Amino acid sequence: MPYIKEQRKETISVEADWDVGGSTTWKHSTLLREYAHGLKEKKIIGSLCPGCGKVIVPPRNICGRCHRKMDERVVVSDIGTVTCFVISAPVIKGKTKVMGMDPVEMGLVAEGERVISVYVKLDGADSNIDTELINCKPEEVHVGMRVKVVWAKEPQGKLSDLEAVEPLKD
Amino acid sequence: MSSQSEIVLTKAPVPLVFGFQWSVGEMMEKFIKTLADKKILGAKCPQCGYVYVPPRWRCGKCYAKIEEGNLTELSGKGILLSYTTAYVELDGVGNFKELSEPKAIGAIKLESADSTIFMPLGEVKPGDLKEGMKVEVVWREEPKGELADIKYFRPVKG
Amino acid sequence: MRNVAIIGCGQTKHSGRRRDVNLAEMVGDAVWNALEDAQVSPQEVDAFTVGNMQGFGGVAQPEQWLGDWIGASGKPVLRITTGGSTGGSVAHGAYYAVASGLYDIAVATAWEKHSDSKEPGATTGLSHVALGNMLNLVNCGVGLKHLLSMFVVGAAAGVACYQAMYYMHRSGCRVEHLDMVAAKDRRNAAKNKYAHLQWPDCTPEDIAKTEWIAYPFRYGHVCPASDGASAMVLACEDIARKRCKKPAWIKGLAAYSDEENQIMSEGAGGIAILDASQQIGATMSAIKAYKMAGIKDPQKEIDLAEIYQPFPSQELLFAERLGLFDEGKAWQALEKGEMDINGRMPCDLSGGVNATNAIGSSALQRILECALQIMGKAEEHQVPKEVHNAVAHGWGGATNYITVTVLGDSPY
Amino acid sequence: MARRVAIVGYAQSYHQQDMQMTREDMVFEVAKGALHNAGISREDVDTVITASTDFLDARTISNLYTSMAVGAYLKDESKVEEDGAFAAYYALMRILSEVHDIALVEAHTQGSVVNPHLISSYTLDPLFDRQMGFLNDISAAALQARMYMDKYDVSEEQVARVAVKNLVNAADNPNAHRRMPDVTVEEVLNSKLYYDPIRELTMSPISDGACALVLACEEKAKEITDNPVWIEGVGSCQDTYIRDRSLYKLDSLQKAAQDAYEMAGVSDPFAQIDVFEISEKFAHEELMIYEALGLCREGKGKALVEKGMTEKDGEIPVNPSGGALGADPICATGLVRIIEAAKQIMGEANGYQIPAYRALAHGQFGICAQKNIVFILGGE
Repeated sequence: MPYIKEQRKETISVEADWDVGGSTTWKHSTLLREYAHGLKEKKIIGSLCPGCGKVIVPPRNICGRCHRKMDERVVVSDIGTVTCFVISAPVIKGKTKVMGMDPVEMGLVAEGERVISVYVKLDGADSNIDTELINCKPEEVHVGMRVKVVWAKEPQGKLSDLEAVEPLKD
Repeated sequence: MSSQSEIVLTKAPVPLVFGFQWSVGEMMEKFIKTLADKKILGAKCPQCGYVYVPPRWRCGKCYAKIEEGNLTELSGKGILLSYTTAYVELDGVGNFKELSEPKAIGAIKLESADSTIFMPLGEVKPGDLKEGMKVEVVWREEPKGELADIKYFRPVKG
Repeated sequence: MRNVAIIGCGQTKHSGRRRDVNLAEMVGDAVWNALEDAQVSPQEVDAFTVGNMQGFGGVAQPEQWLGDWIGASGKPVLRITTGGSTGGSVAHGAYYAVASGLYDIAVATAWEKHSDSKEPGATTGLSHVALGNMLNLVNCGVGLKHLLSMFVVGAAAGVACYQAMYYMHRSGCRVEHLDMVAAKDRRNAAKNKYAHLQWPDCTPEDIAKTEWIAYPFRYGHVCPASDGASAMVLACEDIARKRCKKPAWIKGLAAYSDEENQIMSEGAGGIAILDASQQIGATMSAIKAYKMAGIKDPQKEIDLAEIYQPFPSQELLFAERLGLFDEGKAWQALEKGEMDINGRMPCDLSGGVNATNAIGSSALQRILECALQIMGKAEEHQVPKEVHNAVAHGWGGATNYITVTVLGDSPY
Repeated sequence: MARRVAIVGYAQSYHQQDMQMTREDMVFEVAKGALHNAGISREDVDTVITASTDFLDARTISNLYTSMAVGAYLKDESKVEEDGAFAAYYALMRILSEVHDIALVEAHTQGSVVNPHLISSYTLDPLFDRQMGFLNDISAAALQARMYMDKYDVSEEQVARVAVKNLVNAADNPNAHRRMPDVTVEEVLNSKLYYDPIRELTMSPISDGACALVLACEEKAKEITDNPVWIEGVGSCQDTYIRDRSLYKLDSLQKAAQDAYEMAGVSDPFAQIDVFEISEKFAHEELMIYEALGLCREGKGKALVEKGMTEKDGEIPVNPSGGALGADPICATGLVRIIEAAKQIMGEANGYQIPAYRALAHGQFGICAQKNIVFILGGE
């Protein structure tokens, strides 16, 4: 691209590492684990704010609007509506890299496939989950599309139990 | 403030290390490269006369601009302003490691410089360290123009 | 209430690699340029506000080391950081320092030096934002495929992709409009000697030739990671009137945060209650800032805007949120050339963040650019009309932090 | 000051070594607690200023995921990336400017997330001092301590007595982390040596903790409480980087204190201030702080300790709460000092109350206390 190029002297560098992984212990709540465990029974757990009645999936701890704890749990539907979608460029072996990994080589995506990432508002929830839309052509996805969760064959209580969503057939 | 929820401790399952490479700028580049000749450069403020080690182009005291011509060669000798003996060392992930051999660290003012530099001390027992002691630089055997060329400082004999 | 004005501006040339200087020298350059522009001696400065994103450059609390380089030793120094909006927050800090009556002259400076990180672009800092959350996801058995879909679409663009889709769905704006914005900003940047991505005759067709990242973004749409610093001198009314022929007055400001559109919360819990293009925080900030500035109809009273737009969709979206165009109509105004230098509401004449993104400094630069236009010092990209009022915008966090600043050629 | 501003509510956590609580919950509880203490709701708040750092929180944009917890949703919000006392200072400026009337200030650090001493080494000049590899806040403090002690002939016992005073005081403060009612000088001198002369008990502990404060302008303060604590003066100053400053004294604190005294009309701090809450990250620093605050002449800090003048029942009590040696949740430490000083004036320091009409609170940040801030607080 014909950007204006500039030439500049470069001085030497000195270096140091920042070992984030080794030096840090993050403290998290057990909420996400609770949510993942629910998936084993094909239950999608959300937290209910006793103040405004909003349901958040996956559950979170605090409702900022009401400034109170969301201690109540509810189960929401595995059917929902696409509120937003993003379609990737075709995934090409040797070209598309995710954290150094090649998704085609790993057998996660077919050569040339366009991954559709969607925001889905599950029925009964007020927030969106982000997941992948499968069994759908990129041309066919639209906002307002009704979709259903695709469950893992043998749910294990992991986040991966909620594999993706697919168009809901009536 | 009493309710304490259960928590999960999260550690990285794989190494996660970010690297940094800070460009040093022209004054500092000169300083580092000149170490190869076993020389320590300072920068003398043309206005207030304060001598910075390592050198820099702007005086933090009187704000005058310091030019390359204000670089001045220092003797590599200085006096010990303060010292400490380290019994522990922090590793790269924040654990204090006990040192089998305590290490001495000094705060040193080089001759005709005003900045204090912080340097390892060698060839001296911790008990023999004294404020005001004369110290001198000990160079790495084959200096390459890196900061590591300064091996440590030791007391001046005699 | 004490009136506060910007009386001097300074910045460095921005580029992908400022390896000729070290961090302290780079920030020093910007501050000294600002002091010189304001004709204020460093001894006269009462207080400093500073900021950058420390994870990006790997130096914690860098002002403690480089304070001497900017004339800040022996002075109050306040470090303020809020992610992408850091620069705006730093400028607001300097405003409050003077408006409080505690200080008469304050310097605000913000910077980023991306090339000091070994990882490309802003990878280190950006990944550190949600690293703990990502690891929590991994520990709870997130599928590789799911991570992949997040990254394949997200890559550099992340949540902005979704935000753009929401906005486009709502307003009817199309990808060709994003091409037009990007081309305009790169052309504008070519007239701004401090900008990074400068492309003098860039056309929307040129942008359309670049590859897709993920629909609706192409590589030609995305901001660079820049090295650079910017600084401003703020002063109380007495001093501003004495020292500066045409000070740029800060008439209104606000920084309301809206977390309900965040995509993730602590520990990777969900939020995304609202779509990321709603930006209630921006609407509220604009309303408050205009009210403080006595502006009733921004479409009529504002002469130009500097909008924080790492991605072109954001220029359109936030222009609407700032009340500069009717809801959903910014792209039509763009088509008519209203956002160009000769248009009704010139936007990002500097090229904006889309052309220059030294993250910490980006939101401060928006205010600085508005000030330059009011002071008539924008040189080649000076708008050919009188600027009475201008609005500057900053955006950060995970779509939640906003800074809005209204500037004018008179304090009233 | 253009307006009078008062402290009208506060809350702090039980600071401890490894709090079994997420950062979010910890922040939520103190924010909620401070609002409750003031008897106001989130809706009454105009602006929210928090204090935390990206490195210490191990999250870039450290405030990002705590904005909701602190109650900043749709509020004019900002974050100060240093000690919480600076957040209070920023909130004060915001109220003085007349743009805002009520501010919520929050500060936190969980030292258990990442060793703050490691992070301190990241604050060094990356081109030189950080490359040397041995300098951090403790080793630098050791060099400072040695220089100060040699120059003014201060003994290790005298420094240990400072630690004993604060650790014993901390025992009366339920919020403190290191509470040692029976600690002795011998015990301090026998505690683990890190960098000579800095020992485990002469440096602050690594704590998890948070605190929050509500500030209000005069008219609002009078509506909210009958017992406001007024901010009478404030001063802040950053010293030169460690290479180019005098390590044996705290010039920047001296300047900050002078500014604060001048604003509050204090000409003789010894006589006019009843209690001091200071952030001494190391025991020797407390002596240096006495001197910089003008409580004694340079080098005479040891005499105040020798004579027991800074004990709880002394003429100028310093750190009846136990100070930073009692608990050091980095970013919260200075703000906790403001809270503790305010508690003394409000008469709410149960178990360690001192009759006080005017108090001084001090916060610091950076290696060898490079940055300092002083607040003078007073009752009606």
